[in-house]
Amino acid sequence: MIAAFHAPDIYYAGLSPVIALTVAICVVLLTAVFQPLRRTAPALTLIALATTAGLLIWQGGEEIDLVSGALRLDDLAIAISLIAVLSAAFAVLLSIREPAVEQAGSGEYHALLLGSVLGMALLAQAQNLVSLFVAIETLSIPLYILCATDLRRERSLEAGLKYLIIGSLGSATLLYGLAFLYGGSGSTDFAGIAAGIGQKGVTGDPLVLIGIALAAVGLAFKTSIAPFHQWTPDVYQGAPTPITGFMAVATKAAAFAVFVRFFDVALISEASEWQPALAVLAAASIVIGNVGALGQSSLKRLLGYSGIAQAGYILGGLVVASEAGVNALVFYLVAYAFMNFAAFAVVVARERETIYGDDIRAVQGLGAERPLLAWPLTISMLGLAGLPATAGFIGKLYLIEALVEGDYTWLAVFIAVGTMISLAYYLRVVAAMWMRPGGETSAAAPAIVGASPEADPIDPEAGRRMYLVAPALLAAAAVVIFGVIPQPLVEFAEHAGASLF
Amino acid sequence: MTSSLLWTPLLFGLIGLALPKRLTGWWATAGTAVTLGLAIALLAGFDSGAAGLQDTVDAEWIPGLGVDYSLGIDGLNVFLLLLTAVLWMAGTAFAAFREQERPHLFFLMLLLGETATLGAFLAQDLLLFVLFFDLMLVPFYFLFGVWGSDRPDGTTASAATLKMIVYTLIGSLLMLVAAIATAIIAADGGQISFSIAELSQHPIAEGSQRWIFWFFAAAFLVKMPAFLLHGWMPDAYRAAPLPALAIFSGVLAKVGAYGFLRVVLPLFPDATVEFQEVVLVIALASILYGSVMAFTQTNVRLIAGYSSVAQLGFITAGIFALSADGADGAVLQMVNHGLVVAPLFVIVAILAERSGTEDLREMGGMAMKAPVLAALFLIVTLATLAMPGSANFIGEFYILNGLFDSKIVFAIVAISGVAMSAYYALRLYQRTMHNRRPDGLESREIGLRDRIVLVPLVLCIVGLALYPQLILKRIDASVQQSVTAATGAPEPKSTVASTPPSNGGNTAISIAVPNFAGDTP
Amino acid sequence: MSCTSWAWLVLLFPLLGSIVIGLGFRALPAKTAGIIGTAAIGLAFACGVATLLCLLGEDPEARHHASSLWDYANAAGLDIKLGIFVDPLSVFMVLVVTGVSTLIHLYSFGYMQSDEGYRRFFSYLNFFVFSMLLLVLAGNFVLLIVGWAFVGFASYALISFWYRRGTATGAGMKAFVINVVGDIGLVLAAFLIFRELGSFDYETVFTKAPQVFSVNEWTITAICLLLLVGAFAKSAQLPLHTWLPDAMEGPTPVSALIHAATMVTAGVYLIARTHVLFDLAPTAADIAAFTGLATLLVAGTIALVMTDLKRAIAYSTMSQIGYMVVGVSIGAYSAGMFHLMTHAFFKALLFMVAGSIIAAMANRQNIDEMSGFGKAMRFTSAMLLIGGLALAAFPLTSGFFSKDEILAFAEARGGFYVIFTWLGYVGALLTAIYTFRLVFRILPGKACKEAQELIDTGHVVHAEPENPATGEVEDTDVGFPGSEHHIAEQSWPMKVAMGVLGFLALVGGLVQVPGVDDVIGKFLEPTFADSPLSHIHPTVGAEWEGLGIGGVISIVGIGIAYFLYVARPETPAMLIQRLRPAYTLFHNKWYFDELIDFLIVRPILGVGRFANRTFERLVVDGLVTGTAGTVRGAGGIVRLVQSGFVRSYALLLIAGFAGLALYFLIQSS
Amino acid sequence: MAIEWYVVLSSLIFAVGAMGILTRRSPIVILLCLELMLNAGNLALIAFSRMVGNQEGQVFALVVMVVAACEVVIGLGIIVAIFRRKLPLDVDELRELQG
Repeated sequence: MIAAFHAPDIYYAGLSPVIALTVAICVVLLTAVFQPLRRTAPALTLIALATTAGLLIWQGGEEIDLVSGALRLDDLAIAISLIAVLSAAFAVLLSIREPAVEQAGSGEYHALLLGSVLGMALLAQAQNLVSLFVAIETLSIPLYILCATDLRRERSLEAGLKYLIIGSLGSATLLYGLAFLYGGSGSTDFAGIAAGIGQKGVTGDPLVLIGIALAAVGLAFKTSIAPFHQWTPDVYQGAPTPITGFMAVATKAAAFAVFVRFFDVALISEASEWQPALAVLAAASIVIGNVGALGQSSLKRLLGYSGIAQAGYILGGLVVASEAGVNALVFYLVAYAFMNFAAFAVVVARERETIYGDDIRAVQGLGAERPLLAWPLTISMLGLAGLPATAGFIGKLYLIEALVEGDYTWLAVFIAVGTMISLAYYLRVVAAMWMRPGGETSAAAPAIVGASPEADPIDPEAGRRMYLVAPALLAAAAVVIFGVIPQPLVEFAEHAGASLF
Repeated sequence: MTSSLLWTPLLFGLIGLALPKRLTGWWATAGTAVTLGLAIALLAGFDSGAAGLQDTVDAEWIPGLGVDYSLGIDGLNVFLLLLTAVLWMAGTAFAAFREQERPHLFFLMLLLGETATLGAFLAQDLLLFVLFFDLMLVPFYFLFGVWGSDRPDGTTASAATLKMIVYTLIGSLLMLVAAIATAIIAADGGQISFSIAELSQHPIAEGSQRWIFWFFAAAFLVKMPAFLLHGWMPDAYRAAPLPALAIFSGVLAKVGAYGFLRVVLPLFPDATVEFQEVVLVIALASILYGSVMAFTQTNVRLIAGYSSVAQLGFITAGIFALSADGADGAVLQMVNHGLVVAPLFVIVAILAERSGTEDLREMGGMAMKAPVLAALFLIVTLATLAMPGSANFIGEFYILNGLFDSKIVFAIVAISGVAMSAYYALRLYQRTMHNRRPDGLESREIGLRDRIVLVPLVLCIVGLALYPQLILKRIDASVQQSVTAATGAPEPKSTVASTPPSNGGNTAISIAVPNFAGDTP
Repeated sequence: MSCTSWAWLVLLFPLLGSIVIGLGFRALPAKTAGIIGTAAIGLAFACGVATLLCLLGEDPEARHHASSLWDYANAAGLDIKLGIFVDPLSVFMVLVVTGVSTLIHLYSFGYMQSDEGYRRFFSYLNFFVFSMLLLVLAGNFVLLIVGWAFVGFASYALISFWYRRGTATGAGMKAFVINVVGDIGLVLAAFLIFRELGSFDYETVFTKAPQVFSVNEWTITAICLLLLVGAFAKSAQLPLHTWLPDAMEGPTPVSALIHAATMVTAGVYLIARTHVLFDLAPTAADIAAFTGLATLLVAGTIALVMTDLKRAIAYSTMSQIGYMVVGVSIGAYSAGMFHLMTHAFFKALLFMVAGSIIAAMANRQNIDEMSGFGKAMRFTSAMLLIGGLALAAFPLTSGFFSKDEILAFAEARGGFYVIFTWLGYVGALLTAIYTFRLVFRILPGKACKEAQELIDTGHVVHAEPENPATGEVEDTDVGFPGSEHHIAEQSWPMKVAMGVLGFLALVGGLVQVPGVDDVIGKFLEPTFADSPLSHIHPTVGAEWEGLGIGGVISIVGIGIAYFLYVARPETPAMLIQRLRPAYTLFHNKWYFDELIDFLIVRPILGVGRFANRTFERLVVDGLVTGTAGTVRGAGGIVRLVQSGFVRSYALLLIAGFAGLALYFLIQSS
Repeated sequence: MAIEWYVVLSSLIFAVGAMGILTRRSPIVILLCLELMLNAGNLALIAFSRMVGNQEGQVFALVVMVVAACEVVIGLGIIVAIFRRKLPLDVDELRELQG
């Protein structure tokens, strides 16, 4: 018997960003095949990202379930996706002339990048355990490869392998947790889980409890929350710098999106159970991230530890399980994104310009030598340190306000104390730029120091290349502008937060 | 008007970036001059009898967070604004007369600092206050770190500056948390507002006041700096470039004391009364310790630095006498001390230029060919030691009188600091200007460029010495309001009115145990 | 013009003089500065006389006026005006101060002529006179404190006038700091007065005090004792006197003006001014009187053994002020003020003489090196003799009448106050001996090298000046009188000034001869009329009896001095041998310097050194480095755990999971 | 058979995988252990799917298989790259990044 066949009802408008990204992956990958088109990959990627961003903005204000409820398109998802898309665009710019791109092949490299963005876009929308897991893997697997793309450098490979092992361990843990939650609630759907748990009550249900713990570990891992943070500094340092920048911002944003959606939607009824635990994790991250960053001489590593601490701050927004908390979280993620963009752009420039790689010596004397690079990095550092007139300050203010309102004043104090410690290393970078004489740079140095065979060729003009300076300046300007006129960003965050509650 | 006062320096600073190097200094000086003009205009239009805010600006800034862009002027800050404008102009001019490395950045930072400081004084929104309070540090971090000097013993300017920043931010970040907590507790679930005026209408519960009080106090006491929290001071002062240090010591330290009057007393009255004596003990310790240290130091900057610790101790003691005269004296003394310490540092700079050292033991006899410098220095010295006849004396007199009325024992201990100040201030003068001149030390009169900076400041000191009422008259109403917020009703000033002549004996008894009689809640 | 307007003018001229000379120090020729300075004080004196005349033209009851220019500091209930108070006492002081000052300015005009710092000197000197006048004319306690501190500063500036001399700057510092201690006493007294009476104004305070306080009440005693701290510091009474001998480092006219005639008597003035309060606190007054007595004896003994000319006179000053303090403290107000006046005459004269002689000695001050000046400097010698006689209270000189009036009053008051009379006579004996010790060492005998040269050539010695205390060569650039010296014989302004003072020292006492006239007593009467002690008057007979005893003692003292220093010059050395402990005690000035050093200076410096070297490093820095070290240590641990072993990362991850799971399980069960 | 046994078995497999990761130094063996852990998850999913009576768990398990395959492929790819760089195939030797 032939039943009436109904074509699946697909809401193409809502899926359009995801579709655009998917198509773009195919197209960009194809350029790798056709020799003459090789050089177009970055441009195509940028176009694809721009299109996606356009589509996302077009969908702004939508609140709709997609693919039978597997995905949810709302302002939170759109906001996070936009961050991911933006960071990918930054990564593309920073990747221009990056040795890793040449090694991996431009088409492949960019396709992988887009693949990761696709995973993030999906993750931001995921409201089903299956889609959550698939999205996380879609996000991670390309990153494993991207980390290892600088094949000539042992560190890149090491980073890739470490990330893969620990990442897979994290995924496995997450999966096992999701399985338990499914078992405990009988549903893979977030709403279903909430309903399922809500019926029984969680008390004494080890299945759900262990499930929550496992899932929390998996997500905390992705967001570099201590004590699941240890991959972060190593991978950040080993990966090609544009990828590090991308990971630092986009992965964190996407993972936090699903973290929030999972805990504030699926597990909201158990908030009083997980709140203290997550608060402790946040505090631990703040402490470990900040003290770990002290005395680091690799800028990327330093930013990695700083990212752990910042993740701790951001987690505070989740801990309070309130709308204000989510607002603060989104706001901080955006601010954090801009601050990191500026920093990584400068690190990339100096990496190519000097023999010091990402060592802090690379930025010594930058203030006198390259003010256009020094300013973005300075603003970024001051912003990360939460000094006023930067978006970082407003972000902290937002978080602290949410925390105090949610009766987590002690965590707010932790943020304050952590910020104090963080000054020691952020300002060390600033001091290196402005208060130290310039190190030996490109021209004279290599002969003396003796470049290792792994070292990349030095481009003495890298610090003047517009594709590096402009992103840095733009990001820094955004940090300052949102520090002085934060209201637009506040509203942006409020929209995102409103979609959950 | 108020807003333009706030933003003029920064505006000039930004425009200055586009100018050629040799012009930036003068452009910046012009900016500070315009700011000073605006400040004077504000003072001219100031209604001296009124206690409330004048020339207010009120606009929403981040409505989502309840933060407003709200500025205002009253007796508490009007002269501090003027002091800021005056000292900044002097410091900027002093710097403009000299060759600076990277002048663009230098003067931008200097002017950013002025805007931030003015902002801290003007802000009537608690969060805006905290924001500007923290922002002040940023330019001074650069000024001290980039243009500072490393010490031969290996302490680099950047390390010293870092210490300063971390130290001072310890307080201010906690203050941020405390400020937010105050507003949220006060809102009690309603719309959050950070307006200081509104918050002071409904003080929060006493239990919360306690910890919030200390968070604020920590910020302010570090900034001053007070005893035990001054660890950043010696290194930072030795590293700092002198024009910036003159401003820093002259103005920024006062923001802390100002914060007590503006924020702590009105917002946390119960805690203020409860911890009055604890803060007084800190203030006294600052006075004594600062004086003793200034006694034995040989580095000229540190003598000035430790003397500031002692002076700020006096100011704190005046505020926490919790009486109108004490607080009047404290505000007057803030202005006085600013006016005194800034030229002191300028003079130290001039002396160091001539002698090539900042060690007192290697100086001497410089008055010889520089009678004008000697005379100016002498006036500054006398004002520093609060010689009767100077406005500083009136300031200390008011402070101590207030303290004497409320806490007599504290007053008597505090006053010993006056004697010590006479010694260390005069010692500084004598060891540099008088006695024999060591070989190779230059005695040279100050040039026109230094006179242009110094003479107006000294004239301010002299002018105030003749007529301190200029300030007292205008601050009194606002200060009383702030103090009354903490203590409740204004206290009767004279016991005579209430004591019949025949009851002399009773007065004696009340004096015999005065300190404890005043403590009953 | 009203009396107060004249009084304002009295203040104005010295201030103007000081400012004009101070600002015009480069433009003005040296002599002009001297003329301006002297003229300013002369004008002030003239205005003072005008004030006096104005006051005399009024009813005695109405001879007090207050006047103010503007609100100096008026807020929070403290009402401090820039005001003056004119009454017989202040006018009396104004006249003494301006009169003596004019003469000393005149003297300085000649004496300081070859000093490089001539203009600076006159600017300071005028400023001092202004401050002193402010002190005596002040209409409230705050302004009194201002004047009080100003004279302290002027004193400092003039002591360390030759600022390249380490001894001079050190002495200046000492004087200033001790005076600040005195200021603090006054400030505390002012606080207490304000707290009890609600005002700083003299008129209000003096009217209200008797209503509010009962006699010898705790508060009023405290107020008076605090006032005494100020008075003693300024008037060099025990134990706050150590600065005065050192203050002789300043130029000699300064010693004459500030450290003999005017400033050091401010304490006496203060007690007289606040006599209303002291009358209410007899205990405090008695303490003051006994301190004065102790001072006059101690200083007298030290003056016996001092070999430095100026220091010997300085100790004599201390001793004489002791008399005045005794006087005003026991209620002999007008007698005390009278002695203040005559002392100003003869002590200023003595210092001028000393200046002249020291100039002749090329700035050496050791009396052991001096002899035979009687022939070399006839005028100076005559003046020394006059001054010495007056100081020793030789019959009919000024000191004779004034000193003995105080002692007679003490006897008339009766009770234990008789002690003051008898011990006062002991002091008088000491005075006569030490005074004529100086006279007999300097004037007679074989002319010393310098004196001989003066006789032979008429030239004053030209030697490279050097500091007797340290032996280093003086730095004449900044104004040490170089090789050119000025003595009274060769400089008419000095001669005139000394002549006038000599005349006054000789006959000044005649204004107040018992039974004959009572000019000063009558004039000051309105001021002290309200004192309960104002009715005590020794009878004329008793006074003359006292004068008789005093005269005899004076002559005996001079005789002893003659015996010791002229007739049997070897006896002093023998006495020193015989009375070694006493001599050591006197020679070391009763060890007051050492005591203060031990009790105050060293502890503070010790604390300072401890704070600087130990506390700052261990506690204050330790707080920082400790915290920083802890944080850094934590950072080290974090980095240690970050070992690079991927398997240990996995372990931590799993351990973290275990912990989290355990927490959830425990939490919810 | 009671569902508990499946869960116990799956957690044993999970634990074995985890122990393997902690104790073995060859990246290939570690990949195998990761595979074990994922399959423990799969087992649990299928068991739970049976327990709760819907198919979502089974679908999930299918998806996980795909993902696991991807991961292994990537892992092997990196291992090959490491091998080609003549680096030791021992995770404990990969300690360039630390501190």
